[in-house]
Amino acid sequence: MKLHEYYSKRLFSEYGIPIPKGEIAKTPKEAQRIAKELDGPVVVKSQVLVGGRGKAGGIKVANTPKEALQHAEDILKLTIKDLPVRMVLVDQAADIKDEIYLGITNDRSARKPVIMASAEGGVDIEEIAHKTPEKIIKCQIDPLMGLQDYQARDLAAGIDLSRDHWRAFGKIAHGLWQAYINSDATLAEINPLVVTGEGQLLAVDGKMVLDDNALFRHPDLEGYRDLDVDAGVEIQAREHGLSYIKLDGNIGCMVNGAGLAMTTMDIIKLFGGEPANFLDIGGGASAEKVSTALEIILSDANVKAVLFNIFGGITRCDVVAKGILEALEEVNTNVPMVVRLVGTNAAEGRKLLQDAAMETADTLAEAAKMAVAAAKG
Amino acid sequence: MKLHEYYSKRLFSEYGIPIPKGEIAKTPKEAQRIAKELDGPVVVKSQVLVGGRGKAGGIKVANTPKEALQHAEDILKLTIKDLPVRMVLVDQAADIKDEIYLGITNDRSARKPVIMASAEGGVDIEEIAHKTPEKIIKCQIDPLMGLQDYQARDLAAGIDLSRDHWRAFGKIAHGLWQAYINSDATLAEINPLVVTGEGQLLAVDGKMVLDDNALFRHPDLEGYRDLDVDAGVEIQAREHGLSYIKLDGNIGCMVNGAGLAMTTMDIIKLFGGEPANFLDIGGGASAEKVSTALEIILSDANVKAVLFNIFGGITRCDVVAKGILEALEEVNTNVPMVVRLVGTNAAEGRKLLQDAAMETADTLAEAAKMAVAAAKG
Amino acid sequence: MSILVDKNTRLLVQGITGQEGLFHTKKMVAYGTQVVAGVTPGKGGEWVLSGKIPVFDSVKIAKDATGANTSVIFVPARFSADAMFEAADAGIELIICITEGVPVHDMMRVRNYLDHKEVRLVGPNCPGLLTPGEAKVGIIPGNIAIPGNIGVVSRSGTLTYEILYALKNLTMGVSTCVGIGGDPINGTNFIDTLMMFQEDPETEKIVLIGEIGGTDEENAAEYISQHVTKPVAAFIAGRTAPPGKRMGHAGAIVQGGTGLAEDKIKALKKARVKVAQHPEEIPSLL
Amino acid sequence: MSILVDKNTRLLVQGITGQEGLFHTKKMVAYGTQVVAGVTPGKGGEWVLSGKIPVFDSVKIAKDATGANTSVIFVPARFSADAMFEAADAGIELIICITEGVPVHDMMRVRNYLDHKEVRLVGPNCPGLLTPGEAKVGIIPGNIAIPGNIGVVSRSGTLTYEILYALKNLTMGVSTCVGIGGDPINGTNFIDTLMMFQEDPETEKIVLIGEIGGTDEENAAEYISQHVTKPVAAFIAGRTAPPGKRMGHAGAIVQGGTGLAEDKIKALKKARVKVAQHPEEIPSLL
Repeated sequence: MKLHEYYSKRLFSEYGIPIPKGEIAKTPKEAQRIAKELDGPVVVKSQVLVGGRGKAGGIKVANTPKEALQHAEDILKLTIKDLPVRMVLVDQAADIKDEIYLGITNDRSARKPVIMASAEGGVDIEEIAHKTPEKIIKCQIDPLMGLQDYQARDLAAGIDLSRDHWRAFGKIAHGLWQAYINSDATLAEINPLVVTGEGQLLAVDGKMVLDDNALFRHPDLEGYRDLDVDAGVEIQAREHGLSYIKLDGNIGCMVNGAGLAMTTMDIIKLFGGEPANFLDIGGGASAEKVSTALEIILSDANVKAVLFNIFGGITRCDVVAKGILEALEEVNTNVPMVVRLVGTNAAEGRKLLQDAAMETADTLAEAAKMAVAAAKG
Repeated sequence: MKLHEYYSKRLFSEYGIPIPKGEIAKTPKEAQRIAKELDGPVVVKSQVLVGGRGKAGGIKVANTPKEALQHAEDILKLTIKDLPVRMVLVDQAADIKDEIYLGITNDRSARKPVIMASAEGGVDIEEIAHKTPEKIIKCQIDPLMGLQDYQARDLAAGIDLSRDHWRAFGKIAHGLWQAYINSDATLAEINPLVVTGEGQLLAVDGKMVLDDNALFRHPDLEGYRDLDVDAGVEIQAREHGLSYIKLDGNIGCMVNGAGLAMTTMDIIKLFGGEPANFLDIGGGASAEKVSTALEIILSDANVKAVLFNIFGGITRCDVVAKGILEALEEVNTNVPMVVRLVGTNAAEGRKLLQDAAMETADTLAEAAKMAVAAAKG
Repeated sequence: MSILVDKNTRLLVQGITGQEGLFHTKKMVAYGTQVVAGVTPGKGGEWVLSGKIPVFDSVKIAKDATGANTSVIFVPARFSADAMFEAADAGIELIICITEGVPVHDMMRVRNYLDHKEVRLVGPNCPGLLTPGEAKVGIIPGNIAIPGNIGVVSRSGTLTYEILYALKNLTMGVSTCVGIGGDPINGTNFIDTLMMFQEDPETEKIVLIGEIGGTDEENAAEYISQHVTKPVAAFIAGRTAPPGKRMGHAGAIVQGGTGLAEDKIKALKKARVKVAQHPEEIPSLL
Repeated sequence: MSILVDKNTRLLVQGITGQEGLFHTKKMVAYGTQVVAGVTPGKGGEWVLSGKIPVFDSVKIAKDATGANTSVIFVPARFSADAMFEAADAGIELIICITEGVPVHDMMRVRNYLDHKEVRLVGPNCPGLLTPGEAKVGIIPGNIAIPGNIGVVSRSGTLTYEILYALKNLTMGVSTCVGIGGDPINGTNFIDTLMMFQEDPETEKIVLIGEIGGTDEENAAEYISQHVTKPVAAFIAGRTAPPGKRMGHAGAIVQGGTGLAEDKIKALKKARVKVAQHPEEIPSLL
C-alpha cells in the first residue's frame, strides 16, 4: 500500500525528521487560507500516487495566497496518469541549496533492508541506479541489529556531505529507519532531502510503501489507503479474496494459482491471442467466489471469450463448475467459454458442465488454442 | 541503581502489566486518605530498598482507613536494615489465589537475558534457586531477537499455569521484557505475580535494578534514585569519581584499580589486620581526588592506620604524593601512614613524601605487614 | 532416491488443529507420511485423527516425546514467524512453512536468525515437498506424481502441479518435488535446491519452474553453468505480465527493469538450460 | 613467541584524537607498536603525532588505506558499541575495547552479534594486550614486563601490573599478557585465552588472575583440568569482599551464593592449579 506524500511526511515528522510546514487542502479556498497562514511563498502539490507530478503540472510554486488559490484550482482539476487529483498539499517553500536522496528498502537478494543515499536527489532514483549506479551509496542493515550510527556516517561521507550536516543527517537516517521498521514498510524514501540556504536539512518530499501483509499490525495506517489507485473492480475482487488485474486483451481468464494464471496468459499470447486479465481465484475457492470472479471478468466489455483453467488440488473442480453455472444463470451472456478442469473431482465437474454448451479441453495448450479461436469468432 | 517497588510497578504498568490501584504516602494522614479513596482493604508497604520488609513489620494489611493511618504511623517510624522508611505504598489488597514468580535478568555466562518463572512466587527466589532449582523454569532470550511468544508459552506451560491464563501471562511477560530492555535493566522482577480469586493476573510486588552505566539513556529514571541506599561518604566518593565502600576494620586503604584494591584488603587480612574500606581512586587520579579520598578514609573514626598502595601506570606516583601532602596539611591527623609507590614516577613520589614522616615499603607484602603493625599501635 | 523428505521423515504439524492443518494432515497421513505429532498451544494432551496423532503444547515437548525431525507449519500468517522461531530453537532440522501472507519484515528477521542455526527452512507461501511414494509434506496433491529420477523445483503452486501432471501422463517419475514458494524472502532458493539435486545420486534430470520478479532465476542460471552437470529444463511464467503490477503474490512483480521473464529465459539459455514455451512442453525437453 | 598481537600487528586506534586515545597512542608508538591509522568520525584527513599517523572518518576507509588488522577502542562508553560494530563489519580481525562503563545491554548485543562473525573482541573495560618487546595494544605500562615464556591472563588492571612487575623483578619473562577486562559480559574469557596459550609453542607456563563475581574462574578450572597441560598458577582477588557490594566494577560482586573467592580457589586447586595467597607469591609458584 502506497502512502501519499503528505501522510509519509507526517509519519517521518513523528520520528523527528524535519519537514516543511504545510497542510492538506481539498478546495482552492482552503489552499488560500493555508498559504496565508504560512505567510510567504508556498508550493502547491497534487497528492496522487504516481511519479512525474511535476511534469504533469501537478506541482506549482505560489508567491501569494491568491496565486495559491489559482494553482490549487488548476491542479485540483487535473487527472494525472488516470488518477484524479482530489487534494493538494500546501507547503512552505524551502530555500533549496542542495538536494540529496535518502531511502530504505528491502534488498531481496541480501534478505536485509538496505539504506541508500545519493548526492543527486530530486530526480528519479531508479534512473540514477540504472545510468550511474556508482552515485548511489548503499549499506545493508542487519534486521536483527537495526541501523548503526557508523552506517549513517558512512553514507554521509560517501555522498560527500559537508561535515556540518553529519549529525543532522544521522538523526534523519535513524528517524527514517524507525519509520520504516515500525510501519512494516517496503520503502521509505526522502527525495529530495534538501540542504537549505540556512544550512538545515529538510525532507521536502516523502514516499512510503507499506507491506499489505503486515497491515494487521497497523490499523491506524490502513485508513490512509487511497482507493483511487485500484480500479473499482480490482477493489471488488480483493474484497472477495480474488486477485484480479485488468489487461488490454479480449480473452478473459479464470485460474487457480498465481503462477498458473500468468502461464495461462502467456500461453494465450503464444497461440496468437491476447489475455484480458490476470485472475487468481486462490486455493479452495467456493462456488460463490467463482461466480463473483466470472461477473468481474464479464464486466469488461472487451472480453470475447473466457478460458477457465482449474488444476484441482485443494480447489475442487466440481465446486468450480457449480460456481460457473450459478454465475451463468444470473449473468446471461453469449461470450463463448472454454473449460479445462484437471485433478480433484475433475470428472464430476465436467459432468456438471456438459449441458451448459461449453467447450472442454484436456490439455492447457488445447484449451488456449480453443479460446483464441473462439475470441476470433 | 535499584528502583523502589512503587516506581517499578508504575513502570510495569506503562508496559501494560496490571498492578493494584495504589498511591505513595509520606505521612499517615496521606495513607488514610488513599485508603479511603481505594474503599476497601489495603496493604500498607514500606518503601525501602532491602528484602525482608514483611518480617521487619514493614508490610501490613488495613481493613479501614483508620487502620491504614495507624499502620502507616508505625511503619514510617521504622528503620529496616539500617534504612529509614520515608514513604509507604498504600495498595488495594488483592484477593490472592495463587502466587507466581516472573523475572528477567542478565545471564552472565550465556551473555543473554534470561526469563524465569516459578509456580512458587512470593518467596525469596534465590532460596528456591538454591534448594529446588527444578522449580524455576528458565529460558534464554536472544538479545537481538527479543522475547518470542513461544517462550512465554513455554514458561506458562512449564509452571503448570492454567491455560485460561496463558494469554494474560504472555502479555505480562512481553510487558516485562519491554520494561527490562527499554530501561536497560539488569533485573526486572514481579514477585509475586498473583492469580486473584476473580481469575485475573496482578503484579502485586515489583523490583527493578537498572544498569548505572546506561543511565545516560534514561535521565527520567535517574530521578528515582534513593540516596538512602548509600552512606553519605559513599555518595561523596562517587561524586568525586572514587569508588569507596566502608568496611568494619581499622586499616584504611587507598589503591588505584579495583582488583588491586581488593587484593590490598585481602593481604591486610592475610597478615592479621582488618581493612576499614575498599577504595579505588581510578586511573590517572589528580592530586585533588587523592586528597578527597584521604579525607573520606579518615572520616571513619575506626581507622588506626592508612595504607597507600599505588601502582603507577596512567596514574603518576608523584601526583598521588602531592595529593597526600595537600590532604595532610588540611586534615592534621596522627594516624600512621604506610606508603607503597611503584611504577611511573615512583622515585619522584617517594622523594616528595620523605619529609612527611611516613613509612615507605617496596613490596605489597611488606607494606601490608607494616600497616598491620601500625594499626596495632 | 530423494532429497529433504523420505519415508524416514518424522513429521510434526504446527497448527494441526486448525482447519487447514487438520485437512492436510489427513491427506499426508493417507499418503503414507509418518506424521508423529501435532502442536497447538493450549491443546496439548488432545489427539487428532481418531486418536492416531497426539497434540502437544510446544514443539520442544512434541519433539522430545516423538523424535520429530521435520515440521510443517499451517498457522496463520501473523503467528508464523513465532512458529518458525519455535521450531528452529527446538532443534527441528527441516521446517516447511506453507502459510501465505507472512509479513516481509518478519521474514527478514526469521531468515537472518536461521542463517546462524543448523536448520533448513522451505517457504513460506509454498506448497511444500513431495517425494513420490515416500512422503508428502505440505499440500501438493499426492496422486499427480510417480516415483522416478526427475527433481522438480518451483516458485509456484498449481503451475508445479501442472508440470508434475504432464510428467506423470508420460509415466515420467519424480525423485522429489520442492516448492520453494513465491515470496520475495524465503528460506530455500533455487541454488540451495539445485545443489541438493546435483548431489542426490537418484536424481538424474532437473526441472526448474520460475516466474517474474527478483533475480533468483538469473542466479540459478549462473550456478547451473558452473556447478550442475545434470540436464536441466525450465519454464518461466509471466512473459505477458505488465511491469509494476503484482501478479498474485508479493514475489511476482517486475520492477525497475529487473525481474523480466525475458532476462531470466536468456540467462537460463546461456547456461544451456532448455526452456519450455509452455508447461506441457517440459517432458519433451528432458 | 606470543598470542593475538606481535610485531606484525597493524593497529588502528578508534578515538585517536580524544585525550585518552592520543595519550596512549603515543605510548604505544614509543613502545614500537605499528600504529598505522586512527579513526575519528568527522576528522578524516587530519594527522596526529606530528604527521606520523593519518586519521580517517571510518574504520572501513582506514582499513582499506592502511591494511590495519587490529583495532583498539578508546571512544566514550556511549559510543563504544557502535565502534565495535563498525570495526567488526569492516572486517577487523581483532578488536580491543579499553573503554570502561559500556552498558551491559550494549555488550549483550555486541557479543551475540560478534559470535556470528570471524572476529575476536577483547574487553571492554580492560587494559589490553602486551607482547613484551613486540607490541603494546592498550594501556599496560610497557616497562614492567620483559619477553619470555609465561602467558598471563587477567580480569584486572593494576593487579596485573603488580604481577608483571613481580615477574620482571625476578627476570621472568612474559610471552603475552592478556587483560580480558572486569565487565560481566565481555568478548574473550579465560577459556578462550587458555586455549590460545596452550596452543602457543612459546608459552610454557600460565598465570591466571581472577577475582570475585561470576563463575568464569570455575569454568576455567574445569577447562584446565581437561585441556591444559602447561603448568598454571593463579591468584584470586576479593577474599575479604563483603557479599552484595560491588567492588569497583560491575563484574566484581558476590551475589546469591555465587562468585565467592573461596569457591574459585577450591575449583582451581582441584584442577591442580597452584593458587597464590598474595600476588607477590606468584613467581615462586611457577
